[in-house]
Amino acid sequence: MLRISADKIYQLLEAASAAQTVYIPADREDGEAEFRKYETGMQLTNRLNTLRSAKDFFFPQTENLVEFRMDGKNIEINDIRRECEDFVIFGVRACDARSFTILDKVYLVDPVDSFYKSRRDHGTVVTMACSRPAETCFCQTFGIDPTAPEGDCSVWNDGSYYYFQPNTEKGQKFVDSVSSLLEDGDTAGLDKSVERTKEVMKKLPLANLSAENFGGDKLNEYFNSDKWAELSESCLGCGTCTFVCPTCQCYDIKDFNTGHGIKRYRCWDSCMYSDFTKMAHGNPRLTQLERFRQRFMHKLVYFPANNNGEFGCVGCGRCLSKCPISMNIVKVMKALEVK
Amino acid sequence: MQRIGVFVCHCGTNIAATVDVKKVAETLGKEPGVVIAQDYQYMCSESGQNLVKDAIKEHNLTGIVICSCSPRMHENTFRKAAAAAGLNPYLVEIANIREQCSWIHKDIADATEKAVILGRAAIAKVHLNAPLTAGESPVVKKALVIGGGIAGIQTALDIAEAGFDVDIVEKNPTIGGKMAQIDKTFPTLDCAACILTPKMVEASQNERITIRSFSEVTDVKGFVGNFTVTIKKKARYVDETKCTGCGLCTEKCPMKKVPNEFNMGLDNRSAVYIPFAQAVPKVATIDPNYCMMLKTGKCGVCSKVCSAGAINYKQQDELIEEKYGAIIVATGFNPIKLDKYDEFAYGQCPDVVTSLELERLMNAAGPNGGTLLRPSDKSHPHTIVFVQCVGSRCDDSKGKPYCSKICCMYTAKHAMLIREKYPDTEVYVFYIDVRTPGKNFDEFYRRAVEQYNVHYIKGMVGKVTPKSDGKIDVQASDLLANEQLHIDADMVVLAAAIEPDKTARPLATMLTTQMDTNDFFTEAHPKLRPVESATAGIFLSGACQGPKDIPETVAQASAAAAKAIGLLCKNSITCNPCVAHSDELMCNGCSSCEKVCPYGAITYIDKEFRMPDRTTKVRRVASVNPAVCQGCGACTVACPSGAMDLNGFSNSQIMAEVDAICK
Amino acid sequence: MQEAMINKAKQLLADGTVSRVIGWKRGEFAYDITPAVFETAEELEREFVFDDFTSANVSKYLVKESQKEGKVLAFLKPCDTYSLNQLTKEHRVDRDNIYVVGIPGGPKLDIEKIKAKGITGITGVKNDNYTLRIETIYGEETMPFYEAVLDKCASCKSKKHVTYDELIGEDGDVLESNRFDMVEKLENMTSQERYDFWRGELSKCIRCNACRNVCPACTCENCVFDNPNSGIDNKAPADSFEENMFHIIRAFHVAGRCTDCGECSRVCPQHIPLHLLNRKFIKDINALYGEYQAGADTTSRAPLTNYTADDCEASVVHERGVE
Amino acid sequence: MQVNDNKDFQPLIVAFCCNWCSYAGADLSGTNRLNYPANVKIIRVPCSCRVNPMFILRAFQRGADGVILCGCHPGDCHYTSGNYFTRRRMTLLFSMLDFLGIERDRTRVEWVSAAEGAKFAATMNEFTEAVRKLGPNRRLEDLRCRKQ
Amino acid sequence: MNANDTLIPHIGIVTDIRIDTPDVKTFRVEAPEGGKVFEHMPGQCAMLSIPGVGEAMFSITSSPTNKEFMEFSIKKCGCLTNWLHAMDVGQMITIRGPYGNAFPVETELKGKDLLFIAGGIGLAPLRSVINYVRDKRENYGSIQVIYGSRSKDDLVDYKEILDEWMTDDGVEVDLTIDNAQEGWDGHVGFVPNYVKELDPSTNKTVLVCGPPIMIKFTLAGLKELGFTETQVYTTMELRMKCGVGKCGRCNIGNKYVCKDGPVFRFDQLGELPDEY
Repeated sequence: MLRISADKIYQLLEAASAAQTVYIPADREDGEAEFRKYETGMQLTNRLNTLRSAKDFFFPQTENLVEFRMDGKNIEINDIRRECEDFVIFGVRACDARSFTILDKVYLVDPVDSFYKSRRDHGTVVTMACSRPAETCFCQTFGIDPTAPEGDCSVWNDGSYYYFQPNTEKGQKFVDSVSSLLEDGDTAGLDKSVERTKEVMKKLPLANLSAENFGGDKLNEYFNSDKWAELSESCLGCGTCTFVCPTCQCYDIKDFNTGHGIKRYRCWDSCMYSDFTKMAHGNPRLTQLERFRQRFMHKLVYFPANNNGEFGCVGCGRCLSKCPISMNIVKVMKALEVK
Repeated sequence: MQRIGVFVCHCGTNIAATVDVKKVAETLGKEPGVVIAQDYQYMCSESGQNLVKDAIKEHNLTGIVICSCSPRMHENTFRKAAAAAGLNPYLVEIANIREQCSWIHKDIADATEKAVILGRAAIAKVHLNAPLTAGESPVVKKALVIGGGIAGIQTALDIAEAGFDVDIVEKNPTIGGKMAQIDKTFPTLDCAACILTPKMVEASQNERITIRSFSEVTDVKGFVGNFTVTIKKKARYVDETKCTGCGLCTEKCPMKKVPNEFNMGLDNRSAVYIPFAQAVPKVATIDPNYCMMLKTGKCGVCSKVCSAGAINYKQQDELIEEKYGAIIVATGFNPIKLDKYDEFAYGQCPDVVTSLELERLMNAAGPNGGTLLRPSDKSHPHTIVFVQCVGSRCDDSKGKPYCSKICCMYTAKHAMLIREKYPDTEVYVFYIDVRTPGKNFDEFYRRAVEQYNVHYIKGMVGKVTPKSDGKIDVQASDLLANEQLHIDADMVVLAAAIEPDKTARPLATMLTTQMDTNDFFTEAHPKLRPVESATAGIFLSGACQGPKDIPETVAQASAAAAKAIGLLCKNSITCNPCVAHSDELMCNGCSSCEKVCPYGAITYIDKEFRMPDRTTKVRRVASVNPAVCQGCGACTVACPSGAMDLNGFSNSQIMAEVDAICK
Repeated sequence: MQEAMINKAKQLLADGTVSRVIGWKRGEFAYDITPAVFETAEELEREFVFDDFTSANVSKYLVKESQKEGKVLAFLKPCDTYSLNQLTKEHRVDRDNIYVVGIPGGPKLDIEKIKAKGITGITGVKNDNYTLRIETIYGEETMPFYEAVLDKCASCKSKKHVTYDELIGEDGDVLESNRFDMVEKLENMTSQERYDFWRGELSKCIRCNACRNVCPACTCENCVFDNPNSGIDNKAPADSFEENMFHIIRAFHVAGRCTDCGECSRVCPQHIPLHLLNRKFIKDINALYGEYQAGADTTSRAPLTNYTADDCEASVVHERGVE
Repeated sequence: MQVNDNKDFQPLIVAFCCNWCSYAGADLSGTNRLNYPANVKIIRVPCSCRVNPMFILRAFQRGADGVILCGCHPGDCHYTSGNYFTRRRMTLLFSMLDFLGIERDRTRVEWVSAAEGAKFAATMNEFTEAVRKLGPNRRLEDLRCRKQ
Repeated sequence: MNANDTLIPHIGIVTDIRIDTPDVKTFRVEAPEGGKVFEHMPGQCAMLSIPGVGEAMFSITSSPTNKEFMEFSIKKCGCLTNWLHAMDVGQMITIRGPYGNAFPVETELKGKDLLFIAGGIGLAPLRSVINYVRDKRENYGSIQVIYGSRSKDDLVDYKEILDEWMTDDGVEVDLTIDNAQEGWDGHVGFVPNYVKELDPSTNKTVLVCGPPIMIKFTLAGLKELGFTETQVYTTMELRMKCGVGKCGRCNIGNKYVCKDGPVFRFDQLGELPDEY
């Protein structure tokens, strides 16, 4: 397999960033990791994953859709869409890589969301296999193998070498752009490392969490479960889980009057918010119970119902660490599960 | 979408010389919602107003913007014009392009641009204006005067004179207040009783005045024009309607050792008593703290001697509820307690007295029948020392920070009266400075010094020590001579500071009026509205607002009456519609708004809400009384949820103006 | 302590004093504790927990809980009692419907600080005489207890319970804390430095509203930021201005009402030191209008609904600190 | 501090004036023909205590370079106590803006009575000058609102 | 970049405004170059907006057979609708769509006897179907319209009902108002009761639209008369933003009203969770 000695990885990133913008997971001042534009001297993080998911690259928290100019009774529409430039996200974990295919099932189905598509078309996802999973990890529950991440190009690090395996044309293009630095080599070290990781995964506290009893076929049973009241009673109704979640994809469309025109933009929204479904004449989801239920029903039941059984969760564990009151999908699954 | 008319005034050349008014009209005409924009020579003239009225009708306008002089000048003019044309007057906004534009800028381009922007801001605001209707609330044609001293009596007489019913609530058995206790008045030295008691009689005989003596206000609800007041009529154990005031019971009462408050405790009265001979109402009162019958059930002498059968030992306190349109506070003052002033030996030595006690000692109806004798041994005092500013103008916590205002003059009066009557008595007055700013005041003071040879010494009395020989050693400093003095005095008179009556503060809470830190009622405006409280319908009479002498008190009493009459004359009050209102659905009931409201216009109610899921929930929410709210908007900012907003100056209106200006 | 609390709760449930108990419920791991309502002795036995991670302030839940039928037992740490008092003062809770058992306060632990040491795969955390023994799937790690203490506990202002119906253990005192040190440090920076500091922090904001939704002072029926008619509603920080505005207005709305419970910073997923904004207001209020601790009582007038005629002028801002 | 003193920069100033004192004071400075820059725009409010911090932030968002609040002198408030609340609120708000690194000279509270036309004009001149020296408001603006 | 994105709207010009009732107006919208902005099927919706004011989903009330313009009957009930009600002819608006499914006029409804039941503004989405089937009369069986409102003045499209539908041979129109009123000699009473009184044949396929409470009682009444849920269609309204099932707020269970609806048959609706 193509590989590069671990001490040369920054040469590779340097070379890649000469051709297009490269984002890598790097440490920020408070010790958390986030994707940052690679610049010379920047270090890859040692943290397992970034605090926020990588979905921003394709579905940013806010983006302008269209602009209007109002003049008396006339309206002028200004299509401000511009083709996105090529970029690479390096070091995406298996869970986040899977989240992109989940988002694709929303944004790339007819009618295609051109804003999302443009970014997706121009972004190359270079993934990185995990070697030190955390206690909050449960990607296995959704059939994700963290030692074999998807993406345009998969990368492994066994401590000595980084191994590269392009999976798509874009991935191949990325590998080609740094091919002069790569050499063909054996994978003995890698195999051992993957083996080790697989052993660790068996020991993870959530290793045995199963989603097999969830899915579209028990829709009303789960919807009407009497567990929701207790599960949702301490939910604050904030959007933390939604906003750190790699698969949450709801948005709101708003107009901003700049004084000389109207900018129509969309921004992330959360089904946990009390005004999410509020209408002039009422709200079908009046209490936090309904809103809380919606979020988990969507991930565990509605999404699979509409997408051949695929779940709307990738087990990245972000909501497990970030929820202010430590309520999360794992607790919900365990409490709710009907065998 | 509104239909807005814009009218740009030239104001002759006042505006047109520096602002290109045609261009302003033309530019504003293109703003969204503007259907007509015109300019005119004098918009405020009759023809100008007609132009506006015609445009309102012709274009079916929903709002108008006048670009002209300051709204302080002609806002009302144009509001009336709009109303005449059938447009709600509160759908008018003024862009001030004269005082705040053409008059201060010289460059035509700058001024024109600014005029356009000011016009835009007004248009942005008028887009959000809502029609407002001034509410009306009826006025109960009756006033309540709290306090029956000279201030209360004067106010009541004036109001009654104007033809309105008025009640006086007095906590003591008789009206008259402090003035009834005073011997002579300065600077004329006429007898206080001679001028006061006729007024008391007049009040009692006026059929529009009801005197509720021996009564207290216990609760006030409502608002301007419509107060509901609960009055506690304390049991006096004597049927007022039957008692003839003959005084037989007071003579026969076996319990004679009750300190007589009217004479400042300098002598005694009986348990059943009439405070003084000219009391109004002249009705006996039984003091339950001393009456043997009420305390032990044994006696009943008064009942036996009363031929009118007026004594009723079973009488109970009675609560009376009355409605009033206006309330006048006349709770007056008291001298402060001097227990903190050990250095003056008050309380240790009976010959150290306060000025008010001296009044009684010198009064013909006083304990000594008008002869000034030392309280201790009833001897004639030969040396008397007056100490000024006892507790006044203090910077420590013992006294009051303010000047009590009347002491300089009454001390001069006392000194003069003593020297007049007892020329062998030496009188010393220790003062910080002598304040005599009043008609004939300084002349009066000078007479005391020059004609009556009263020894005025600028300086402080350090210590007053009773001596074993019955004399009193007064240690003082003479600041002008810069020397220490010792005076062997027979009597010392302390000019105690005066303070508002203790009943004032709880009353202020009931009335939701403001008080300063000294418990004087705060007037609505210190210069321009000195006899009104900030709370509509509550007026201030006399010393409850600040230290005052009698003529000032009477003047303020009449002024308060005039203000009250002005209110009572109206059948109803037109309320300013630009008042705060609370969106009950958003209100948290947190009380922030209530705390910043200077008028007590905000109350809380527990309101039942129908929730969207068809359950009901009772929540505490704020409710603004539009008759009381004056529309300052303090509450709107105190409210964290944004539930409170102000008509005519709403959050969205002001923000729209900001946006338009910053565009 | 946990045992004593469970027993107390069971006793109060059994004798009918209360019908519900609000406390904390154990989670999947050693640290993921959720506030919860318990109604039976069995539930308490099974799930009630009180340990180094039970840091959540449960007083805000009492807004809803105290409106329900029957009395609720709330276990409150000293800092939580300040929040409850403030809520009582603002008529947001029905205090008569709450039975408060005061329990000792922290210091509580911050799992993020443990994780920041690179410790992962955590399966257990034990306090062994102020050394933390952290079991992980990668072996045991240790770290000093005080290095993992929550920031809000490290600058604890008071160990005193300002309201309670009953105490378990001794009551403490108001402490001399160092809580204004960081505010002061910022005040001594230049304006540009402060601007850069806050831009760095506030630009991290994802507007998840966790700070607002956890805040016991933020109990509005309808928050201005959710109200389309307020003119400042927004769901995402679409511009740096909106990041600033949200936090300025929020801090202003809780000024004089914030008890400095520190929950805002604890829950911020982006680790923005939001408590500094509130503390700045508290520090200013103390310095300019006299010491004031929100929640210390239920009757005092809040500094922003009060005044004196000789308050300082706004220009005082120009006269202080570094330009 | 930049040496460049922004000579050509004309700052936009929003002035909130209470109806009873300062708005009348502004009128008086007009009556007396006392000049101040045309970029000062006045918004009339019933009392300075009507001014919500939201309005001030809004002005900066929309492109104002300075915001000044004018009200009756303490003790002279038409509504008795409004400006006392204003004073506390604005002191704290301005302190917070300063704390966030917003230039402190961009905000001000000034008490101007109805008789102080000259003071009004002088205050506006002085304030405009102070803001002009700071240059355009960049720290508290909304880029979306910047004029292209 | 893709040529089009459904989130980017088109311009429409309001060419006519008709006042239907005190709070309902019908707006005629054409493309700036004339003609319709886009084609649609009966029951489909469009997103109308005044930028800066708001954007909302409205049923297209004109029939697809109308080739010149689209119509929207809009009740005044909020910020945007207030604005729309205040505008004049010639005003531009933005419009995007069509969104949602349609009544199955070309499939299941074909050849059927049709019963339309509407209450108040609920007539708006049905009007499109009614006029469609009137225009393609040969494809359908009998047509009956039961329509009720609070009062005579609240009957939407009253003029069209009187002038066109009632004069149309194959259409039976039964009107009712809630309370008796001067100048009204027709039926008085609530729609659900009127339906029961009229006792329509159970072989009809029913399309019902109106306030939720009316729908609830009408459905119950129909069941009493022997209708089954599979015979009854309705159209839903929930909070919508994107119109294409992506923004995530208008779902009932796994169905998005904007994409999988707004037209549902009651048996389909019954399978979904009770959250609407």
